[in-house]
Amino acid sequence: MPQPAEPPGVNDLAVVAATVNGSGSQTANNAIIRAIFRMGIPVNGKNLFPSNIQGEPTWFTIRVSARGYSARPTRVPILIAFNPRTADSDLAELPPGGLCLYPGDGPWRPARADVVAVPLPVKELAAASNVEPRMRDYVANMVYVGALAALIGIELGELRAALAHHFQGKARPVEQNMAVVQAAHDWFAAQGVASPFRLRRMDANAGMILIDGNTAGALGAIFGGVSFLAWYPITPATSLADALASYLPRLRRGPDGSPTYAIVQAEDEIAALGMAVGAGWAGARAMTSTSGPGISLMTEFAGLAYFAEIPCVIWDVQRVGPSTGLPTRTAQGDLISTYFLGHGDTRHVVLLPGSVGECFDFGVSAFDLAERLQTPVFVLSDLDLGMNLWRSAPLAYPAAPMDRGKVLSAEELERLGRFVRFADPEGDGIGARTLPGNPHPLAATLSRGTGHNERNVYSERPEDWKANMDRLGRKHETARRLVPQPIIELEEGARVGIIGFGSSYDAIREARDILRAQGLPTSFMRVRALPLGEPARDFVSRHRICVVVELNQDGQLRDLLRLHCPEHAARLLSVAHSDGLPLTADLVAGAVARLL
Amino acid sequence: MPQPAEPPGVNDLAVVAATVNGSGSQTANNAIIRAIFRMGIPVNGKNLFPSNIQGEPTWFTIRVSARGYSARPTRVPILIAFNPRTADSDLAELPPGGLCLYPGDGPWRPARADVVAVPLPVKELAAASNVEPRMRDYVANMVYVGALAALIGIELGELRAALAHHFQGKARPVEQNMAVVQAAHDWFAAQGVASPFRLRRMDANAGMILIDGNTAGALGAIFGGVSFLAWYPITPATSLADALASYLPRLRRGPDGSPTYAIVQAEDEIAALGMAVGAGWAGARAMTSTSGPGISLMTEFAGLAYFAEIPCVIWDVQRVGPSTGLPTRTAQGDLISTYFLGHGDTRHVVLLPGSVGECFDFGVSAFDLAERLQTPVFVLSDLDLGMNLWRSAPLAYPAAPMDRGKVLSAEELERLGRFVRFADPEGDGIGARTLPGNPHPLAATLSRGTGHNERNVYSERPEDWKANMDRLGRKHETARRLVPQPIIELEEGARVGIIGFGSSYDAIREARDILRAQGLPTSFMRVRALPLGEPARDFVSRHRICVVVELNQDGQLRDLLRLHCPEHAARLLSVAHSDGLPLTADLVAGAVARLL
Amino acid sequence: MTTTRAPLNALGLSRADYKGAASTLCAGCGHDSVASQIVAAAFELALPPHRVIRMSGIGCSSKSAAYFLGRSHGFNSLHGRMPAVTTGAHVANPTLIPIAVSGDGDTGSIGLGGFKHLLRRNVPMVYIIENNGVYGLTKGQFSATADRGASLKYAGVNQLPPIDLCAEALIVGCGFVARSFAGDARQVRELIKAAFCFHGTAVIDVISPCVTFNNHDESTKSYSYGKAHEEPLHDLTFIPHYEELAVAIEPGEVRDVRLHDGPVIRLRKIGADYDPTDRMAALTLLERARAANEFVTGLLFVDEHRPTLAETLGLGATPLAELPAELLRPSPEALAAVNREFM
Amino acid sequence: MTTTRAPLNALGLSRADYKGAASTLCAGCGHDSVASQIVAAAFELALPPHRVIRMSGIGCSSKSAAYFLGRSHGFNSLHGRMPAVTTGAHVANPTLIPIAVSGDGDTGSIGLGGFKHLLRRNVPMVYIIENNGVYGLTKGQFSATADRGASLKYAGVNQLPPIDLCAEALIVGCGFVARSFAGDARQVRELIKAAFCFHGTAVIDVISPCVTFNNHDESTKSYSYGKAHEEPLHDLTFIPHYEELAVAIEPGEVRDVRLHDGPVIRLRKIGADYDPTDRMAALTLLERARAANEFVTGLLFVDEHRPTLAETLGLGATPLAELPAELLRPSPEALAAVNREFM
Ligand SMILES: Cc1ncc(C[n+]2csc(CCOP(=O)(O)OP(=O)(O)O)c2C)c(N)n1
Ligand SMILES: Cc1ncc(C[n+]2csc(CCOP(=O)(O)OP(=O)(O)O)c2C)c(N)n1
Ligand code: SF4
Ligand code: SF4
Ligand SMILES: [Mg+2]
Ligand SMILES: [Mg+2]
Repeated sequence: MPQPAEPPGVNDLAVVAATVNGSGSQTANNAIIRAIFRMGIPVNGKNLFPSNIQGEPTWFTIRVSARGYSARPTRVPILIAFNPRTADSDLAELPPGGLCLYPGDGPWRPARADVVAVPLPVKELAAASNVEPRMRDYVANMVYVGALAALIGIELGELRAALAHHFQGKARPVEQNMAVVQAAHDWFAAQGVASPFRLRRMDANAGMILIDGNTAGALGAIFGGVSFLAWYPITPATSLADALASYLPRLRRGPDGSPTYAIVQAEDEIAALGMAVGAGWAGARAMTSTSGPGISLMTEFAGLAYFAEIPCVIWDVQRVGPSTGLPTRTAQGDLISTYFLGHGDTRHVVLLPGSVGECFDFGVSAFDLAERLQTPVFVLSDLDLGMNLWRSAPLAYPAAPMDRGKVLSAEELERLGRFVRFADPEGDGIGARTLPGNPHPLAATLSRGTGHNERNVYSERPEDWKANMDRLGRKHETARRLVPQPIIELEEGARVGIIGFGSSYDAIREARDILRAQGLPTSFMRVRALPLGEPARDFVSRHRICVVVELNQDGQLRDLLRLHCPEHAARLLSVAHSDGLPLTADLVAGAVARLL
Repeated sequence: MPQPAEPPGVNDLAVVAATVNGSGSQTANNAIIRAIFRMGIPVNGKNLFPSNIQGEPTWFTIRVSARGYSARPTRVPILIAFNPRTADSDLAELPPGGLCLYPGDGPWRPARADVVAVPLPVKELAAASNVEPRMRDYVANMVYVGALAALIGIELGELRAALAHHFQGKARPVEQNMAVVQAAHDWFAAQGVASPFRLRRMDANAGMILIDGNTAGALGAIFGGVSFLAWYPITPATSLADALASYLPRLRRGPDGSPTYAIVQAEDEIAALGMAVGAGWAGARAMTSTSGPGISLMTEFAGLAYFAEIPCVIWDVQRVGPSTGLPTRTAQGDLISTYFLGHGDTRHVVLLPGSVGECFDFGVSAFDLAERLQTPVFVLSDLDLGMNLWRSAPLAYPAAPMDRGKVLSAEELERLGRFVRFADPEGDGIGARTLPGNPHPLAATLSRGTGHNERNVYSERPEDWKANMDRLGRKHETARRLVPQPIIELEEGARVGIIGFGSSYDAIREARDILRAQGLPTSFMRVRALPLGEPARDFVSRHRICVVVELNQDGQLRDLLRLHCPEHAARLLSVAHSDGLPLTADLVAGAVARLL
Repeated sequence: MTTTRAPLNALGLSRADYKGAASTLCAGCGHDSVASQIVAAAFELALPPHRVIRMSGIGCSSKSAAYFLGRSHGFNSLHGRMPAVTTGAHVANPTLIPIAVSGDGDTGSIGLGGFKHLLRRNVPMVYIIENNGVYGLTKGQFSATADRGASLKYAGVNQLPPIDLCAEALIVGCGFVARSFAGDARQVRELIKAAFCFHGTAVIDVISPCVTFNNHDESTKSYSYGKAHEEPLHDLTFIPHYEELAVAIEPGEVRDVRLHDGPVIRLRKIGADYDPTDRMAALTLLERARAANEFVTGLLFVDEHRPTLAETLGLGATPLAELPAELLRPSPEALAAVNREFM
Repeated sequence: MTTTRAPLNALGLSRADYKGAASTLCAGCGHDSVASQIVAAAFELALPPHRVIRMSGIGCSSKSAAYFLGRSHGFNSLHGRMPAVTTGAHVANPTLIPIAVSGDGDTGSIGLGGFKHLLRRNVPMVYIIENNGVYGLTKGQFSATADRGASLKYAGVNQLPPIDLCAEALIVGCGFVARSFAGDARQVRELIKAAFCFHGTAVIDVISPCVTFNNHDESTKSYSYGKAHEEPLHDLTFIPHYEELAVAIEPGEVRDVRLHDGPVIRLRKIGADYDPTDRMAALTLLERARAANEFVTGLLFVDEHRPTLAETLGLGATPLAELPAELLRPSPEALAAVNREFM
């Protein structure tokens, strides 16, 4: 896909739309992205929005990159200054030679000589839509869509298709919006503004899709057989539950038309995980989705599920913490707290999707792992991955059949003649379970968070406790082998390895290209799950220095890697940065270079 | 104090009283311990009790050691077999040549030829008490007190004094119980049972006290100025709150007789910490006490208090986890989860008392640290330290005046003319706060768990977030210097260092004596707080190998040390063992020796 | 499987088949009496043990889930969180019949929010609160149902008014609310039988004395108080529907409450007539009893019109937990169609 | 400090001195109306700003704590946990006057248990629930007070019955329970003034429309519904006690409720007479209104006899938070005496 033969500016540009939230600009921005996508050009959007419903500033950054870079761009040469409150500072961010489109009939005027600023007659153009006056504000955003289309060359046909996609084919709103787009496009084209930034149709997106991680994760859960979702609303995880609520009715009906799933909005996150634990215990594929504060509240139940060995899946779409923090900004700060979630000695299985495709894949496999390992499985996504639109190969149908783990039916019990819930005949630390409702007289057992022996009978005997914990330790070793292994890209001659996880993949990829261009080849490992395994140790051992790049304050993956391979602890360095924004390639490249 | 000149068996013995819980044996056992203590001989008791109110087995181990060892003994040569249900297995534990006292009028008979078993006519002797029949079961325990007194030579005068202590001087119960003790003593003396184990009066306890860690911690809080306790019952932390409830009324009345404190039993642990946070915010010295499950529930509030920078003190008297685990057994398993308690990037200040004396000291200083650092301070004790009786130097009156931290009065504000809540003029990461009620017009601020700037105003600006987190990082560095530093015992020629924390100190001390006797000198560091500081790094760097000994499954302090000094990570080895019982010296010495 | 000659129920099971592990509660604990009535009720109703699930939180009361229905699955979960776990289990498999034991601390303190939301969702189950006004397992602190002015050895004097869990259940719309007394074995048993057949959450607040920490005569949660003061609203008999006609009644003396699958709760008048289908009457009764320090027991309220949670969710006949893989994973074509939407 | 010529109150402060930061809520949000009535009430009562503390959880409603009383300390705490934080603050310093804003999600869902226990303890404070039947800040999910059958854009149709937070408050013994409507500014303001002077927890459940997510005409939490259906129980006026005699009244037309420090709540009859000191009457009224789909506002219940938490705890005149070190640390002799007990 890399085609760097294009002249600079062609299919390599970025636009920021500064608007007021709640004004409907999201429709405009998504239409732009999808239209560019349909032109076959790699594109990505990142929405920077406030923890607020209406009236506060929001910035939507669109990055077009022939090479497929999707990290947050450092330089954004095109500004759509549609929020007078932030326009001055937005303008100040514009590099010299940049372009600024703004409402000429609004209160704000740009005051910079080194940029090209074009006032748009917004009200006049918006009137082209013929919508009722109270809707005018919404369609006003289409003015910048049309102007931008003219400026950089977005095909109007694709814009129409994108709007049709957005309005799910409803003709009227498509026409109304397109009328404004067309008017603005024509008006702008007539102004003769020269632009160094142009789009040119490519073929990079054949067969590709454009999707956000939360929708992909929800679809993964659906194809992974989720049958129960208990959840409590919280940004940025809400859209995952919303996607489940919207796709499940279409995709998951039984032969009699009844749903093969249930969704319960719980009264809080404690209850949400409690319900998932109850349902997982009873044999459903149960999940919950939340973000940091919810994870904190789930601590006690996470420990119970770990210790009583109940399968369930917990999505944590991370935002910035500690505490309520920045609810609408992205971070990778829950890694350590989730891995060790619970008092006493707990260590969880944590999946770390690095792309929307993996949100789907891990959405599926989380259930297999949870039921195979009889344990809660956490999936740590983040706001950037979860709520923004990303290009991806199509979601891939699960290759393997569902793994429902070791469950004994009444017939099997009859054959075995005995049931020892926590026996470990296979040495993998996993005993077979029975489900409630199993009619065999041997099947019943009382699950518990209290100390128990192999037969799950209450026990305070020191030997029983130790044996059980040792077995849980073996199970953790099994998990180490079963979870998705890291993706490793070894580079010829690289003495430096970069390690990352999750959504920062793209910033790292681009940073590695920058470093390579500077004569510093680097290898790369993307960690995809905890517990860490041998490949991670091996990767670290192969490099003189490994730099762990992550979007948090304290270098949490770096710490976990140090614990994992203490013999190499000293050569694990950290680039940890968290300020609410996704990492940029420049920041990563600069920080890595400075460390060396 | 070490006086190993005594012949073996003299002032060096151990007794286990196997009884049924709820039968009143605790009175008998404490009387034995206190009487021996009053004879000037080092003694310690450990109660191994079930999570149950009445009828289940309980074992009380009394260790007498002229050298002052108080770790759980490996060999216990004297068995009081007062629980027929466990008597067979209890007897099996008795080393050859051991002594067994049992109710001769009960259902159980010992079946071992290599021990001396003495049947006691319990009912007959208990009748000596003249108590009403329904109380007979309670005083029956005094039969073994008297018999043991005769067997090993506990002075009856001191037993009487111990009972007077227990019954707070009430004459009648003292007489009734002593009548049984005397009768049993005389009866036993007449049997002519030879015993290799004898007590001989010493002078090791002059000025010493015998106290449990929870009482000491409560007294520490009282002398530390606690003014608000919000708590929720949970074993083994309940007796800490009970001690506060019993001593506060005596020790803390204002001039008008009104209490200078308040205690609220909350509806759960979330509310308990929430109340403490509210009170700490309003200017009280606020605390809560709990154990593992409560710590899990407190996760979200811990993060809020950390991030909103509210002082409060949280005692975690650790029991065995994960989950409900073994509620009445001891462990040191909450170290990592407490240090990182909360989603996002949180790291807390954690104090680790290693003796009852330190429970008192840290009970005091936790408040000073919390108010100085404006942060929640955790104190991690455990069931062994908290609920058992330990010898100690008398509780030492705080040397320093209270440190109320940086609080601006109205007058100071007036002088300053401005108030920036989170400014950091001194570079220690700590801004000055104002308390609600401060009448100065500049004083008001809205505390929050959301992102904020220096002035504590809501902010989503990336720079504000980063600056705030960086300042919290500086505060953590300040904490590193302010918390109690490790106690280090360097041994001539030692290439091996042992590291531990909390209640396992005594097992390690004894283990080091064993290892020394085997020709293996070791140095020792007892960590007393997190975050770890330079002395810890220095200690590790001085030794070829450091073995971290701890009462948990996963080696949590070892992990934190590895993170603290990654350059030495590989030489930090682990002896981690958790089965509900306190560590023994033999286990520690053996495990350390095997590692080398 | 069973070899005793004890009487067998319709399933051919003996009472022993409904027993659990030996109790480790204090001798005389009210919770043990309740447990034996659970055993009796399940035996008499001939409940298939494998369909019943026994659920609990943490406390002496919650421990007792181990002491009945040993052939039933169960979950001894977290303090105050049994409602959430049971909700999940019900949704996963609505054919299961949950019976839960909880304590006044478990339900009234830490679990109060979860309790109310469970009732709001109407998860069909028997919810027994073994109410002793005290935290038994942690050795004698006040719970939220402790009497005002009560005193306990360590905890001192309780200054706060008690929460009435029956009133709490009524106000949030619970359709089966009863109060009983562990010392009144027959009433407890009949109520449990009725509760098992109720179509929704059935709450029974059983005053269940803690003999170790709160059984002194002044406590309204003691045996002596209960024995002296219990005022049953009615004499209550549960009649499985097929026997219905066999019972001759004198008119005016009884009220029959018909449950939706046929069984009948027969309420024989004792003092004043009481209509258990009037929610305000139930609240008024509780308020009057509170003011007059009366200990009223019986079926306070019954109303079966609300749908259960599974019904609200429109679940099909096959429990979610038993769906085969084919129904859990849509086809490759379905995924292809979804993918197309994102192109 | 203030330089405007606006009218000043008894403390010499202007209305502006009681304002907060500029609101970032949606234009027209009911919560902003409530905030301005809080400002008005505090100004008119001449509350010293530094004695007031503004408390909240998380939600649009809770955010609004920033938008009033900018000269008062405050704590915007955790979702559903404001009651605990306020309880602690009250005990630490009972001279502080807490005013709290919460949401129906904050109080009725995640915070329900804490809400009830706060009321049981009777922490003196103004507790305003800005009830819009929806989660505003997370963009439109149902809360526990949503109407049954209500539908929302993403959340679909709500099948569960609403929790009535006034009934919940009444049943647990709250001594001041009112319902109001953000569109009825005067009633909101007078109720807030009365609540500020009430000796205990004063709960005001204000129907406060969410214009963005739940303001369609069918919603009982919309402006249009409220305007069309509000039925005030009475016309309510708060009278600070010194003015009392100046107000001439016609007998039979008003009821005066005297609060313990002297002020009076004057209730002028509108329709039927209503006695707000009868708890069962209040419950009955709510039950009737619920059944008849009526939207009754006003002071439902008032009863000042319960002690506040600080009184229950017997706290002295000096707040714990203001005790000097000498009173916080006993003497060396006291420690010596304690040590001797353990020898
Ligand atoms: C989160 C948590 N907090 C506290 C405890 C300790 N705890 C165990 S049982 C119990 C109270 C039990 O009281 P109740 O529910 O009334 O049951 P009872 O023992 O009286 O039957 C408490 C507080 C716990 N297990 N978990
Ligand atoms: C523990 C936790 N869970 C979830 C959230 C997300 N959250 C923020 S506000 C809110 C609900 C707000 O609804 P309500 O209390 O009714 O207030 P409103 O916005 O409607 O005024 C939720 C669920 C959170 N902040 N913390
Ligand atoms: S302590 Fe009380 S509640 Fe617990 S088992 Fe004993 S009598 Fe029952
Ligand atoms: S979303 Fe609703 S509740 Fe929130 S500010 Fe807007 S109108 Fe108010
Ligand atoms: Mg109880
Ligand atoms: Mg709301």
